[in-house]
Amino acid sequence: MGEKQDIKFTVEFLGGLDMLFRSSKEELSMPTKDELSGERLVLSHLIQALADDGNRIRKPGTDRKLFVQEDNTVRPGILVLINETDWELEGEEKYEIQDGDHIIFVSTLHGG
Amino acid sequence: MGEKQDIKFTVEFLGGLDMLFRSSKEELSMPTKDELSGERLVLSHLIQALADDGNRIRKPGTDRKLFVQEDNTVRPGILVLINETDWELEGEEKYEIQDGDHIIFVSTLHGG
Amino acid sequence: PPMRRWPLDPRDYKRYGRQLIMPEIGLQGTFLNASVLVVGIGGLGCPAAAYLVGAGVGTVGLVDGDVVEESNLHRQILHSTGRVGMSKVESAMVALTSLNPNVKFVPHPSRLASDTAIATFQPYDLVLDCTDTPATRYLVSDTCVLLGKPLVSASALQSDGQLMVLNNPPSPQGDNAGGPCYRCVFPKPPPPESVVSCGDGGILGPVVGVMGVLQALEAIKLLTKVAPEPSRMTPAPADPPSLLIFSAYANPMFRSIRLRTRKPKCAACSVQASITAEALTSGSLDYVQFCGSVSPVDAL
Amino acid sequence: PPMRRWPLDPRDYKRYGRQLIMPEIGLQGTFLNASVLVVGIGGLGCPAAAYLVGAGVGTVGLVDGDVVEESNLHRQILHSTGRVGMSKVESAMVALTSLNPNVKFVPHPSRLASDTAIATFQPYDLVLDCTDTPATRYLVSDTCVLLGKPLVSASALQSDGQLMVLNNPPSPQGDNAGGPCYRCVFPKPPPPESVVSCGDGGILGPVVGVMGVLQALEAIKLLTKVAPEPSRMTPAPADPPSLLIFSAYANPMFRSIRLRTRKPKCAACSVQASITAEALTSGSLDYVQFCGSVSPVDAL
Ligand SMILES: [Zn+2]
Ligand SMILES: [Zn+2]
Repeated sequence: MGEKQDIKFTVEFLGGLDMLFRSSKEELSMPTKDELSGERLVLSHLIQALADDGNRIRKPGTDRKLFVQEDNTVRPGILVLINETDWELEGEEKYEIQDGDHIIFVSTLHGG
Repeated sequence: MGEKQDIKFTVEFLGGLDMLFRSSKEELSMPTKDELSGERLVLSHLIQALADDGNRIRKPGTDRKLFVQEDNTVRPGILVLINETDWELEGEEKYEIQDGDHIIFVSTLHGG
Repeated sequence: PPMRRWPLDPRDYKRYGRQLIMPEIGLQGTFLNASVLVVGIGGLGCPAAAYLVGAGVGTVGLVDGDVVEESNLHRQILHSTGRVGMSKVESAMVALTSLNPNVKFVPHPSRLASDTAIATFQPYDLVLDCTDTPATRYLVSDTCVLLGKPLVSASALQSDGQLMVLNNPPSPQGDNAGGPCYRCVFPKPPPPESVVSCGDGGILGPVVGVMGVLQALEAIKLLTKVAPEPSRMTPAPADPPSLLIFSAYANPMFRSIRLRTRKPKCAACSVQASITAEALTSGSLDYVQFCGSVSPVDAL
Repeated sequence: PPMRRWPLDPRDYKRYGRQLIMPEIGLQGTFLNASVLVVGIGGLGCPAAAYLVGAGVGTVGLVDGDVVEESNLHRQILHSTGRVGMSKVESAMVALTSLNPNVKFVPHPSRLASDTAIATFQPYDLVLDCTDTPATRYLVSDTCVLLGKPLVSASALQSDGQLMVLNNPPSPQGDNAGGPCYRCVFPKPPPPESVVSCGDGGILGPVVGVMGVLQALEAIKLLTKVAPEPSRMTPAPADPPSLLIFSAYANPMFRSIRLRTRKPKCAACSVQASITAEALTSGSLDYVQFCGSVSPVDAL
């Protein structure tokens, strides 16, 4: 439990989601284990952190409902991609984030 | 000197160079050290090997002059890319090939 | 069924010579026997149709219920200032006929509706989704799944674009060898307030243009389905499902994402599918209600 | 200098509204004050010019000495069956004027020559290389270096394409802050027997189409030069030099390659440059001889 090191990874927001965040690409650093639960850092922790915005990377005044649903899962129409792969192939919100990971949140587009 | 392991890497041929080779993408395995010189495997060794075709990945009957010049350097109009970077930024033919490298030979195109 | 013509006449060799000499295309001769339906003749559909017609696809169907507006012209390059007010299908046919009079055009100058979608799609080899609302995108995908047609789907907004080849191969419902459908990737529609149209959010012409041209390319790849190496002349297996993401101001501009396979519980393409041809044709599936709506003031 | 117009009239707001509301573009108003030269009105130049003209670039110059042939039409979508035999510049102007009559067109209906290149390029903000031979590509690049113009260079053959933004920023010869030129990347021309034209090697229409549309996009990015994030409204530094490689049948289709900087001994853009405006204008630089030639039978 003495383990305290942080995991560094990149988060990118595409397909209009960059409008919700401070910039379209962020280098993040988060503790290896979740403070509350003691669990290893997984994608659902990151999503909750982005929704609660403890990292202050959301733009002021933006609506969390454009990113997550009531239950803190990503809203329909957002794909999550882990190192250029659909997160469905990687365990979805249970995926354990690795040092150096590249995580993309991309909103589907409908225009034509 | 007892070191005998092989380096595995990918070589890709684009921009029409695929016409010279058995397929557009090859997984290669070469000794860490050059047999003759005892030098660590660098790009010039790979280029010479592709020109001499000890690996038999060139198509039968193709002209080595479409790939290398007399002095076994790549011909003008071919760019060499190491892991998505121009080889000029990586030491050119002196670059030491690493396990898992992705090396692209791409011929410049002129059509429009 | 579309008109069939064979063999080529000498003018065809002249017109299509530059693509006929390519190993990937040559085997197939030309695309004179192929038929493609383009749904939506806007920013995506204009360049997509131009390159399909240029390539000589034998029969091209065009679906759109809108008329040309001046605000379309910066990106909808088949239309023209003089044809503002004309139906988009008619306007596109003027430009396309002048490019290649040998193509047979089938005009569908009305909005795609659920009760006629099956009849509209039936005669074509494959479909391009060049539409602009979630409701129509679900309808297009469901119809392709029910009829077993591959679907080349693209979308664009502002400086971003996305491209997927769906239902490829177009195996029957419940067959896991088939490629995922739109519902596999997006089982639930996005909340209406998160949906931004090109009218509201803006769009750079070349961004949607690139996506449209890539749709034509994917269509041609599907129509040939031959491996790239001249030495392997047998039909290649379908590419694994992937999503191409384009972002004009990002670096790199293009990303290829490996996509999920068919979802075991997909409402459209699984053994448990609730979407049926009868439900579609009878109009009992309300796509507009499924996707919801929002007044423009509340939109993002 | 090209015509200048300001402020916008109401029709401009209507026509360009969809791009004006984008944060990246809005600041600049429109492109009415910009001027772009398109060299080569073939498979690359047709889509590139269409999207530049659609976007409302104020002045568009068109250079090409060829006439429209039927074998062009599968990929050169501005031309038409009825205009076979007309000069490509004239044919393109018919289509482009009908798309957007507000653009000022400058026709240059002859092949680019070294003694007139500087005078031809001088009035433009930037240049698109849509040509098809190595000799012309070196000439276009040298002229851009001498005049300090950024160059958007693309090429295509069979199922492959390449795109580079060169001489960006267009600093003077010898200034290392400038972006690399064509000679930095390709100091020596390829052996003539390795050079394959679209006529000899074939070309898929949408492949060259995608590259041409991307040229229009890079031109628009250069004309705006504003960072993507609306919060950062100051001009962004030039993107690091890169090469976009497209391969229709590869996976992924697009690769972005980090490219070298200016070469310390470049014949065109370094302190040691041997290419001068005088040499160019006097015709003492023989680009055709520099690149050599080969009879078609010996070609790859
Ligand atoms: Zn499905
Ligand atoms: Zn240079």
